[in-house]
Amino acid sequence: MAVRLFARPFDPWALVQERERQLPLERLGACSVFAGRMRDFNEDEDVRALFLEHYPGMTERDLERIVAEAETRWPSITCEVAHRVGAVEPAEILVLVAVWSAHRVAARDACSEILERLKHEAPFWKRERLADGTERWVERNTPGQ
Amino acid sequence: MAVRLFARPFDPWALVQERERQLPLERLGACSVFAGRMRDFNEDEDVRALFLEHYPGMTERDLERIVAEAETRWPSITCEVAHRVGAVEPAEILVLVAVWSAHRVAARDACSEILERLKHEAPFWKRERLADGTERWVERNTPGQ
Amino acid sequence: MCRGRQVTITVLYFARLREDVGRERDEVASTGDVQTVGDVWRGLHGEPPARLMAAVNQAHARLDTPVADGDEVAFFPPVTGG
Amino acid sequence: MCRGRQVTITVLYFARLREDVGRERDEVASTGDVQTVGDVWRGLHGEPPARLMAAVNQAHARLDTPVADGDEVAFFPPVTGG
Repeated sequence: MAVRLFARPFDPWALVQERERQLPLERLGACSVFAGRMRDFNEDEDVRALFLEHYPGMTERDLERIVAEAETRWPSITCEVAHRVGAVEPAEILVLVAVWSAHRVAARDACSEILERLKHEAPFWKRERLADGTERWVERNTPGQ
Repeated sequence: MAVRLFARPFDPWALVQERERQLPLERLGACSVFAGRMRDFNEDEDVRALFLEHYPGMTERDLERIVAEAETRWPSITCEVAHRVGAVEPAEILVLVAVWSAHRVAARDACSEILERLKHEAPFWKRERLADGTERWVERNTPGQ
Repeated sequence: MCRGRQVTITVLYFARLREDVGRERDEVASTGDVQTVGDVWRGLHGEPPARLMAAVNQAHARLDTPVADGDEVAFFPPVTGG
Repeated sequence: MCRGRQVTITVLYFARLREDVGRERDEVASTGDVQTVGDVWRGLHGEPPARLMAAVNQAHARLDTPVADGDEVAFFPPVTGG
């Protein structure tokens, strides 16, 4: 398991490449990845910037708990989770969830489950800055299931 | 849409990076990727090498059809599909399916659907070479749903 | 059962809730009637708002989760990461 | 309805089926009774095996898919890509 927070933009695919150099890929035939980036729109409004608040300490613990629970449910998986915090610009990376497994069903289902739990449980809060300069807190995530 | 066959190993994450340089990522907030690699075991046997036969012409057409049908079902998606052909060694990449969308559900569901249809419809056939030097055709894929 | 005890609790607020409360933390010292997360909120702010989320010592909690001396209790609105 | 026509069809075999048949292609010339994919197979090899897959002009087909002069008909076992 690896869980990381980044205060600066990161390249999700470079993170996956770096992690794969340490993995026995001849046994992990399946890799499912989700990468989420900041869109420049939300609920029909132009969004110019985002601030991602988090709860230092709890956020890391909670991500580790979510990944550990997935590793209990799908014992064969290996996971990499990364999330941005702080000021984010459109098109920049927000979240990466990568799951390796011997078989594709476990990789796919665990990747989806970790992402959904992260979005509904982990302590992150988005504040958007709109085109007219006003700011607003995002009230809820869109449903994923 | 982009569909490619490779007779040599390719780096799936470099392909995704390359494609993203041409995409409006500020509108495509979600990216789901599946990367499949050759395992060194199958049905409890050590597998030393794989030969991936295909049907030149039809294979490309069939992958394009599968992607086009996904783009009809999920109109907002952008796809990249790549597949190996020929001689493959353990841990080398076999297949890449990457799907970008504004929303995570479309990206995830389309990625899964394209992968399953590719595995059950596209004309590829695996012949395995085992530890004792014998070869065998893989008779069927494992179920994915 | 714990009435009479001296209880000191650190209270943290996040995101929109921090702006609504107007500060990012409180220190609560009580000699008895603060036994749950809900008691902590009510002692400071009255009735809890709908969809209030909470944590005790950085683990998710509910309004009826017990609190003890030295705990860190956090209050926040629904999360929106990912 | 097409009986009496001259029909020339290219037949391709893939994977295990190519090894079973012992060659990678056939050319079929018929003056009439080859009207479907199934007819092509039966004229060459008798009863079709279970789980036989086929294509006509590089599109998936079934045993009852019609064939026409100049078609490329392919036979193969279940696919195992990905």
